[in-house]
Amino acid sequence: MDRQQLAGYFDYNATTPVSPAVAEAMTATLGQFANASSNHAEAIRNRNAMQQARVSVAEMLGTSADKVFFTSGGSEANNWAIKGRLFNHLNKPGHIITTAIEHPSVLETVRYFEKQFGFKVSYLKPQSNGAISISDFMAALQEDTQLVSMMYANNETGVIQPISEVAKITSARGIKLHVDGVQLVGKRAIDVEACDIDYLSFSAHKFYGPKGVGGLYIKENNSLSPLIHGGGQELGLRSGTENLLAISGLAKAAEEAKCAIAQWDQHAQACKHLMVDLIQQADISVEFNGDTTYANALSNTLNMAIKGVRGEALAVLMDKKHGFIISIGSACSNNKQKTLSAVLLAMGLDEERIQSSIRVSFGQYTTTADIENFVTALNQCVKQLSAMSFAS
Amino acid sequence: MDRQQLAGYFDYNATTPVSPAVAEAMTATLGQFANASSNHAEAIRNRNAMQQARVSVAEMLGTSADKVFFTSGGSEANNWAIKGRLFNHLNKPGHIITTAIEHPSVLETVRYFEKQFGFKVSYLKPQSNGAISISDFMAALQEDTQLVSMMYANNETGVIQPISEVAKITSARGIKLHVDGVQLVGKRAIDVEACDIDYLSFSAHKFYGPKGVGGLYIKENNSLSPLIHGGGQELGLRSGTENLLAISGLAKAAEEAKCAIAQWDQHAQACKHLMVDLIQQADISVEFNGDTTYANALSNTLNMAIKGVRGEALAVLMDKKHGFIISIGSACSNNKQKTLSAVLLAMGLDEERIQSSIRVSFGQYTTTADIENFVTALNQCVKQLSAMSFAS
Amino acid sequence: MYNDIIIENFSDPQHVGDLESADIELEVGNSVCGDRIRVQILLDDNKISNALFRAWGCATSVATANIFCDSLLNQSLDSVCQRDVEYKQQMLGELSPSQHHCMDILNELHQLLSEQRVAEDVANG
Amino acid sequence: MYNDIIIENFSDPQHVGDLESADIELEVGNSVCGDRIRVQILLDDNKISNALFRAWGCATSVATANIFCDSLLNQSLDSVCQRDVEYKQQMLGELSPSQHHCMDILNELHQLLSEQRVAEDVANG
Ligand SMILES: Cc1ncc(COP(=O)(O)O)c(C=O)c1O
Ligand SMILES: Cc1ncc(COP(=O)(O)O)c(C=O)c1O
Repeated sequence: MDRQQLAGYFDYNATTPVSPAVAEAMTATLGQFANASSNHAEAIRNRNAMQQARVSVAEMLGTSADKVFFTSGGSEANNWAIKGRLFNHLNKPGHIITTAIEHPSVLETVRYFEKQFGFKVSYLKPQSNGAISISDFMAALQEDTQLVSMMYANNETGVIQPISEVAKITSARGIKLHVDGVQLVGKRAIDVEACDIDYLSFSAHKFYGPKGVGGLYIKENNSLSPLIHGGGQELGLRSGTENLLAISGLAKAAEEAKCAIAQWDQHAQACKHLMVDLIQQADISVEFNGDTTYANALSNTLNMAIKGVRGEALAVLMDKKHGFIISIGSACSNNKQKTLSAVLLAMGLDEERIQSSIRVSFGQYTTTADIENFVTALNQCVKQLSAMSFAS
Repeated sequence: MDRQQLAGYFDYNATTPVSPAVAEAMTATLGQFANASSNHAEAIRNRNAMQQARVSVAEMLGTSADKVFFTSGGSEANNWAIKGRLFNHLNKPGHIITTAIEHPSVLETVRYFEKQFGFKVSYLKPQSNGAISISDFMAALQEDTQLVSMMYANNETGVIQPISEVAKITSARGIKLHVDGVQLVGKRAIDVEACDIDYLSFSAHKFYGPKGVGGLYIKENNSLSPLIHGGGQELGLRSGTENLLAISGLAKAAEEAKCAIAQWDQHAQACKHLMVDLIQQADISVEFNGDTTYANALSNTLNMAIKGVRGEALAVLMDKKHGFIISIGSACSNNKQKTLSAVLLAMGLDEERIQSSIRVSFGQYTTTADIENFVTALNQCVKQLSAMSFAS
Repeated sequence: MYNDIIIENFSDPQHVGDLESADIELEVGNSVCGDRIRVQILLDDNKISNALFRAWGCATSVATANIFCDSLLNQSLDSVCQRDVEYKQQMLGELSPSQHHCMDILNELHQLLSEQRVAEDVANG
Repeated sequence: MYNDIIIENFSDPQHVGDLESADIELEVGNSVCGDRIRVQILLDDNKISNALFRAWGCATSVATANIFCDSLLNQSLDSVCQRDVEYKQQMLGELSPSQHHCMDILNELHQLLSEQRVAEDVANG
């Protein structure tokens, strides 16, 4: 790993680098080509490796290996949970509850059922702190609610949603609950069995594993149709020749996460505190978007509006002048349209605030020195952009 | 690559080893973690690499990059083509033509539409030579035929199907044609534009690329709904963070295939001839299942029934005593059931013949010496098993 | 998939063949699988002095035949017929679901042997 | 995404500021994006002797403002107003779709300048 590249990387929520141990595990697997569904010795060794990987992931999630199903990533897992459930209900389309702050792989999928097949959908808006309120959730429930799909932690704000409360309600009423855990898994410990979740999606590349692999926890595997039919892999629920290479990377990432998750989280929390302190010392005028407390938000994420500058311009300057990579709340998309973050909009923020918002997310390779350099650069960039702007 | 392992590997149709160049390309990509959908320099470099990969695959297929869409493999591509098309027709389910010899990722998908959504399906049976006849196909066409899904080459027999004739008919009638090209792509040159194919599936691990990646050629990209909705990758048709690692492997495999395909094919054909000759010299009593001529079958595949032995027992003996890996036409599955190859059954072969059938498939790493050793071992094993059996 | 006991007994079975004059002959067939096994047994003073098989079937069923023959040598019919379930299970080692029918074959071989012994006792008694 | 011309002109713009007394002042705003640009111009004998801007907007629109100011220096109003489409396109370099609105901004700046010149001609004439 290129230390200099990592020093400037503040976009861990978009994707993470693979860890050295993951890279090593994958390099070692690259030559092991036998088809894990065949029956010769090498194939069986690969099948056993698959099973071992399933155990590693299960241990990270607090469940057993037979409830872990591998997919090509978080998007497939989200699509699968929703489609695998709702395609069984097309003859009697009912009501779905989701939120306005879901990842597009949930939102677009739910919209597809709404537009194409006549399901009714409640898109819950978060409070201004970025979290869905339980009373709003309760109010949205209907007689024929067939599925609830709610994320565990939001990718833009890091705000953690009240999943355990929701799960209590859905399980009491016999409504299936899908949780997009992509941003939480690998960052906070999770015990999926203790919580009454029916389906939980995760994605390796958000916690130092490779892209293109993830999975779905499925509590009752007869509750879901396959999204990918075929040769019967993954207990017949997800077909396709097993991608042992990627899965070996996922497994190693899961093992590392299981061991180090508390330590990573503490480190991230320390980085976050430091960043907030330094920003305040630097006298940059910021407003944080969404809750930033430990209990209510991921430790590695800060979403903030910086008064008087455009987030997009700030991000470009941070990148081109200082080599820092961040994400933004709004981008130009074409002449007729701008794209304002749907998450920040749903939180009720106004256009100007969204246009001046940036998302900073860090991880295990971020050092406190990186944080210091980051804020120094941020301060310079904000000053430079402010100086260009109209005298206020 | 382990030369000894390759020497005994006669199961290339199940999967292939990654080539050294593919492994190298992937190793070089392992550290390039930037999200190809982001906007900083590294991300843009990765996005450009994705585009370059698309060009490489397009050149192999004889089309342009904008018609190549990446997936997590052949199974997803097959599911996508069929579901992406038919989910648009649920309110008016019509007629589907497929064959009884398709891969389960087609067959199970089509059955799903038949059972769950009331589509009518014609499952064409091949002739005894393993190929579908055009007159059977013509006879199956109906007024409301909405989709034809037919494989290019069969995975068990290697028999090539009359796709260009079928394509002429479907395109004249405005019926969409999906072709499962997984076994042909990388083995025989293909010009997907010259042929009037609407959707063509392929999978990297069948031609020395990694598992878990493949794609779909789509002639008109508004003709298909996404199977995986979400963030809008792949022109909005297949969402999910781009798996550059696997795609870099696919691209290298496509480049190698484009250059070497004729050479590989000649080599395979020579191996096939040698094997047939040696088997006949060895006086092993075989009957080949399906056509074995160059024009009508893949050069790397031989499916044969060996009189008087069980294919399964033969495969185990070849593996355990001589280290040769082959596939079989029938396996015990449990006390109540045997699994006879659906492909061989559809060709009208009887149970005894199917139970004594093996599939041998080889590739670029197979040497003529390997072929010789293989037949020597085969001869020994057949003799040993025959000697155990009842005096005939 | 195939445990070591199965592999060894299948790859190099030591008890293949025909007896010129067998005291007992057992024959089992699995109608689903098409497996067919014949075992011939030679008795010497109520002890089994030789046992040979022929088989057409899957690897595990061939191995089962060989294991069975091997287990008979120098045993009394009595002791063979008294084998319990557990004993017979460990004869084949761990099996995957697709191999369980060979447990049935082994049981059937024992069963047939018991029946033959009774028949012989009756005939001799 | 951002070509080198845009990056350079955005990262280190040389023409930011206010003129004490400008001869011409142009102001454009993009209602969709919320971009706002003001350009002040000083004339010396019908040649442009200085041009400064202020901007609130995306990186490309800031760069556009700087590129525009830079392109004015020592030019006659006539020559600036005669620039054709092609010329203006190469001023910004290759743009991605999300940056095309900056081409509109550049056109608008030229357009406003032409109008002002006509107004001045009328005033002076
Ligand atoms: C909350 C959330 N869900 C789902 C996804 C999709 O996961 P993947 O990129 O593995 O398809 C992402 C990230 O891309 C995400 O942040
Ligand atoms: C004809 C055919 N189609 C589809 C597939 C599925 O491809 P994948 O293993 O990449 O899912 C295979 C092989 O597994 C195949 O042989």
